[in-house]
Amino acid sequence: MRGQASGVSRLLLAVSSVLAVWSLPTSTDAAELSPPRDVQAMDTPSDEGGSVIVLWAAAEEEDPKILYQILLSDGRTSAQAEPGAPATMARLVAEVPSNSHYVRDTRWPWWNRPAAPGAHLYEIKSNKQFQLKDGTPYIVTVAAVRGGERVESKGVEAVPQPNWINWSQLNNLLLVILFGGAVLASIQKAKRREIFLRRIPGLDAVDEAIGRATELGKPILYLTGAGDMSEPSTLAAAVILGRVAKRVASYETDLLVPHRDPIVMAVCQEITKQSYLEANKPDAFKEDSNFFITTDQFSYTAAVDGIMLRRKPAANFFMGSYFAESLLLTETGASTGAIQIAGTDSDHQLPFFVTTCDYTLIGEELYAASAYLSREPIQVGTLRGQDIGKGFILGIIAVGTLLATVGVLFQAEWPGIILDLFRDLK
Amino acid sequence: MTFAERMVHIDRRIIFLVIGLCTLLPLLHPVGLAINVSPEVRAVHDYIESLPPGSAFLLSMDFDPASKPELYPQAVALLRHAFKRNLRVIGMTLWVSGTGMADQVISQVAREMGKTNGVDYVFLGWSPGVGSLIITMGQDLYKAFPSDYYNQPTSSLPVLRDIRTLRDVNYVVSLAAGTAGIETWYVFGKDKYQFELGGGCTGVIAPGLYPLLRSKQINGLIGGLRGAAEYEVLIDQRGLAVAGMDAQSVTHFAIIALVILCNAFYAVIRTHARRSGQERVGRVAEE
Amino acid sequence: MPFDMLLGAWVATGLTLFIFTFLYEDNPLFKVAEHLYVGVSVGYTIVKAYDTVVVRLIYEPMVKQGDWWLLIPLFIGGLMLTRYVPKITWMSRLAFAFIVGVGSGLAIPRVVSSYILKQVEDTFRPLLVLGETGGVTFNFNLADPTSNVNTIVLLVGVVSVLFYFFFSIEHSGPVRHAARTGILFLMIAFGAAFGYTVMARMSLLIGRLSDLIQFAAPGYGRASIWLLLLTVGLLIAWAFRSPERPTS
Amino acid sequence: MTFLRRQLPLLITFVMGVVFALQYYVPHPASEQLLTTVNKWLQIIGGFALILGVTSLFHQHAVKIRRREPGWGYSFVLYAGMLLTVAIGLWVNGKETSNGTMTAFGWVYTYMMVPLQGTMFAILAFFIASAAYRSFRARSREAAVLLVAAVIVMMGRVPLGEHLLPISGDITEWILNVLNAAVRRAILIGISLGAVALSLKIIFGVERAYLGGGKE
Repeated sequence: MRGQASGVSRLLLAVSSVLAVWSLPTSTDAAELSPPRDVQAMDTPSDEGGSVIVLWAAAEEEDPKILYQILLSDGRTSAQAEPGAPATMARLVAEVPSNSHYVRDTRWPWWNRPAAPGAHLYEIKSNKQFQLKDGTPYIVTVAAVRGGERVESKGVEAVPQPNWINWSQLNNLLLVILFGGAVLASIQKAKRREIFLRRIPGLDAVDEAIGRATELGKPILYLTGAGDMSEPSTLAAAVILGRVAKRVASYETDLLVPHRDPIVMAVCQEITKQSYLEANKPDAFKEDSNFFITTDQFSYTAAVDGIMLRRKPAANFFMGSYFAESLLLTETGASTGAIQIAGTDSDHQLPFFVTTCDYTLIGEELYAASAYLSREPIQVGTLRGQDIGKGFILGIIAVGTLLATVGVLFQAEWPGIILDLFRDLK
Repeated sequence: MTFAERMVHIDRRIIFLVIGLCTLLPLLHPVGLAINVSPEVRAVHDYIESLPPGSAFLLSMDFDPASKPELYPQAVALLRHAFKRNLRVIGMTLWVSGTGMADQVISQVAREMGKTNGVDYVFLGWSPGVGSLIITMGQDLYKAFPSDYYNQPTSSLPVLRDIRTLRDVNYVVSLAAGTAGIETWYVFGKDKYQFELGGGCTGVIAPGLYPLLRSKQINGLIGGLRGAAEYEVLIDQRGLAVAGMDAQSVTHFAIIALVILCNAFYAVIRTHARRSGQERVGRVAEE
Repeated sequence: MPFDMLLGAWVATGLTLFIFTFLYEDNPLFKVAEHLYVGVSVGYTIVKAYDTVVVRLIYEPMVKQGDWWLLIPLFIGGLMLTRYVPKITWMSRLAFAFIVGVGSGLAIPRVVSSYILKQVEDTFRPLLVLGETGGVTFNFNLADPTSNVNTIVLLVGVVSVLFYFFFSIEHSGPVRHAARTGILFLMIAFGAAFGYTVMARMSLLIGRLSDLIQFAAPGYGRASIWLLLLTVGLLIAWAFRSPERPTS
Repeated sequence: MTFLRRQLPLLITFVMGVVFALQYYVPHPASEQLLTTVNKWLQIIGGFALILGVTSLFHQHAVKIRRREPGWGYSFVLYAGMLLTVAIGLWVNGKETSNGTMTAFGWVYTYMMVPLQGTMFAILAFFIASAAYRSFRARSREAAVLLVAAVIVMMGRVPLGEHLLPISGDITEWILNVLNAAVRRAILIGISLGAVALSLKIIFGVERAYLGGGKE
C-alpha cells in the first residue's frame, strides 16, 4: 500500500494527502533530498476570500533543477477519514522551480508580509477548474522533486476567509490623510493671511472676453465638457461657470451653456441662478440659458458647431473633460473669430486646445482657476495645499531615485522599506 | 495686405480641398509606395500559402461598422488570397452588429473571384453564445449552425463536406475589433480542437495582442490598416489598404508642406515688419 | 441586393455628403443632417435607457425577483424631478448630494492609487544598472525607454513640468528656469501628440471616402455619384437664392 | 426646514463620500457588492435625469417653433427623427437584431447613426490640417519646439517619411516613449492632487458650489 502510494506520486498524478502523510517516514530512501521545512498554510491576508497561501522555509541550496510541487486536497474528508474509506485525491496545484516564489517577490509590502522575505510563498487561488470555498478547511502539502526523487511535507490545514481590511493599502490611506491634513491646514492658514498666487494668463483673459462680448452685443458660449457630475473637471467647470456667470450677469450679456449630461445641466442651472442673485440681477436670469442637447458625442458636437456658426458668440469657453470632439469645436469657434479659452485635465486633448485656443488652462490650472477667480481663502488655501503635495512628491522622487540607485550599488534590500511606502498595492 | 499676409490668412476651405484631394486621389489611383512587410503579417500569409488546395479556412469577422476602415481591407485581402489558393472558405462573425457587413465582403470577393456560394464558400452568419458557440462548433458544426445566412441547411452544402467540427478546419483567422475576438478563439477553441489560429486587429488593440504572438498562441498578426497594406503587397493585389497607406503618406506630407509654407510666409512678414520698424507683429506673437 | 441594404446605402451616402457640406459653409443641407442626427441620437438614447434602465434594472429585478431595495434609487431619481415644482425644488439637491458624494468618495483612493502612487512608483528607477559581468554601469541606449540616460531625461521632464504647476510660489530665479524647461517639455509632448494623431484622423476620412467609393458602384445604383450631383446642385441653388445672407 | 435645505444635503454627501472612500480598503465581497449596487442605483438615477434632459430639449425646440425663430423648421426634423427612432426602437424592444437579422432599429443605427457619427468624426481630418496651418508658426521658442516635434512625428509615422528620413521613426518612438511619458506623468500627478483635494473639500462640505450654494 505504501509502496504503491509513492509510486503514484512519482508519476506526478494526484495523490492522497492522507497516504502522502503516512508515506513520509518511509521515504528515507530519498536521503539527499530533504522535504520542505516549516510548511505553514493560512488564509491569504487582506483579500476577498477564495484563496489560501502556503509558506515554507528556503532550503540551504536552491537549484532550479529541484522543483516544488504544491498539492491541495479537501480538508473535510481527510479529517473525517475512516480507515478503509477512499481518501480524497489531492490535486497538483503548481510545480515551481525551487529558486522562485520568495516572499520578497510577492505583492505584500513589508508591513503586511506573512513571513520573512527569504521564505517561499505560493498563493492558491480559485480558478476555472476548482473553487476554494470560504470557510472550508483545505489541506496543503508541499513536495520537493528532483528528477525521479520526490519527498513530501506534512499536510497543513488552512481555511480561506474574506477579510475586512486590506492592510497593504495602508500607505494609500495614510497619504490621503496626510494630504487632506495639508489642504485643511492651508485653508486655515489662508483664512488668517493672504497667500501669494502666481499669474495665470488665461484667467486674465476671462474678463477681457466677457467685456468684448458685451461691446459687440454677442453671446458667450460656455461648455462644461463630457464628464458627469462626479468628475473633478466637471465640478471645476461648474464652479468656474458660477464666477463667469456672475460677471456676465453684471454686464447683462447673453450666456449659452449647452449640456451633454442632464444632471450637470440641472446643477449648472442652480449655480447660474445663484450667480445672478449674487450679482443683484435676478431678473436677467434665464432658465434656458443652460440647456440639454444630447448625450451622444458627435451629434452634440454638430449641434454646438451649429450654434457657433449661427449665434456667432464672441467668446467660447471650453472647461471640463473632452474627447475627440475638442478640435471639432475649437476649429469651428476659431473660424467665427471668437476669443477661445479652454481648460481641461484631459491630457490627450491638450495638444488641440493649446494649438487652437487663445488661452488654455493646462491640467491642474483648471482647478486653480476657480481659486484664482474667487480669491476666497478656501480656494487659495487648497491650491497651497496642492503645492505642498507637489513639493512632497518632488522630494519623494528625489529620495526614491537615490535609494533605488543605492539599492543597485550595494545590492541592498533595505531601501525597499521606504520604496514600499510609495508603491501602488492591490 | 501683402501676398505673404494673404497666404497666411488663406481661406481654410482651400486647405480642406487639398486634404480631400490628397486622400481621394490615392484611393482612386493607388501609387503603391514601398511598404516593408513585417514578419507577423508574413506568417499569416505563409501559412495560407502552405495549405493544400481544398483545405478548410475559417474567417471570423469579429467587428462592426465602426472598425470597417481598418478591418474590411484585411478581410478582402485574406479572402482574395484564400480563394486564389482554392481553399474552402467558411465565413462567420461573433459580432451580431457586423453580420450584414461580413456577408457583403465575402459575397463581393467571391463574385470577383468567380466562386460559388455553397460550393466554394459559405457564410454562416451569426449565432449567439460566443464562447459556448465555439465549443458547440468544436463538437458539431451542423448543430451550431443548422443553416447558413441564406437559410440553406449546412449539412447538405458541398463546401462543408467532411467538415463536421472545428477539428476538420485547418486554419482559423479572427479579425477582431475587441472581444469577442482573437482571445475568444484562442481560449475556447484553439488547443482543444487543434486548429492553427491567426489574427487581424485594429491598430488600437494590436499592442495588447503581441504577447499572444510571442507565446505562439496565434501564429501571426495583421495590425491595422498598415497590416492590411502589407498583406496586399504580399499577395500582389494592391487595394484599399495600400491605397489608404498612400493616402496617409500623401496627406501627412501635404500637412508638413502646408506648415513649411505657412512658416515661410510668416518669416517674410516678420522680416518685412522688422524692416519697417513695426515690432508689433512679433510682440503680439510672443503671447 | 436586398432592398433594405440598397436603401441604407443611399441614406448613408446622402447623410455623409450632407454633413461634409459643413466644410464649405453652414447651409440648409447640413442643418437638416445636424437636426436629424440630434433627433435620432436622442431617440436612440431614450430607447436604450428604456431597455437597460426600465426593463433590465428596474422592472425585471423588482417585479420578477422582488428586489424592493430598488425603491431607494427610484425615490432619489424622483427627487430630481422636483425641479419642476418650484416650492420643493430644493429637494433635487438631495439627489445631487448623493451623486456627488458617491463620486467624490470613489475618486479619492482610486486616484491616489492609479495616478499618484503608480506614477511615482514608476519614476523610482535606479540611475545605474548591474552589468552582465557584475559591475555597475550606466546604460546610454536612447532607444531603450528604461535605460539610465532615458531615466534621467524622464526625471528632468517630470520635475520641471511639476515646477511649472506650482501656483503659490513666484516663478523667479531657479524656479523660473525649471518652469521654463517644463514649458518646453510640454510643448514637445503636445507637438508629438498632435503629429501622432494625424494618422488616426486621416484613417477616419479614408474610411468614409472608401464607403463613398464603394457606394459609387453600379450594384448600389451609383448612389454616391447621383447624390453628389444632387448635393452640389442644391448648394448652388441655395447660394443663388440667398446671395446676401447665407444664414438666416 | 433650513436643516433639510442646507445641512441634509451636506450630511448626505459626507456619509456617502466617507463610505465609498473606505470601500476601497475593504476587500470583503460585501464591499464589492455595495459598489455594484450603488453603480446600478446611479444608472437608475441617470435614467431619471434623462427625463430632465429630454424635457429641456423638447422645450427649447417648442419655443423655437412657437416664436417662429429663424430655422424653426429644422426643429420639426429633430422631433421627427427622435419620435420615429423611439417608435421603431420600442416596436422591436430596443434590439438591433433578432435571430441574427437586422431589425428596423438596427437599420437606423447602421445606416443613419453610424455614417453620421463617422462623417462628423472624419471632419477632424480636415480640421487637424487647418489647425496645423493656422497655429504651427515659429512665433516663439515654445511654438518652434512644438512645430518641430509635430513635423518629426508626422514623418516618422508614414512609410514615405521613414523612407525619406529613416531616423524619424526612431526619434518619434523616443519622443513618445520618453519625453511624452514624462510630461503626461507630471500632468497626471498634478491633476490627481487637484482632484483629491477637490473631492476631500466636497466631502467635508467646504466646497458646495455643486449645490448652487456659492458662499453661505
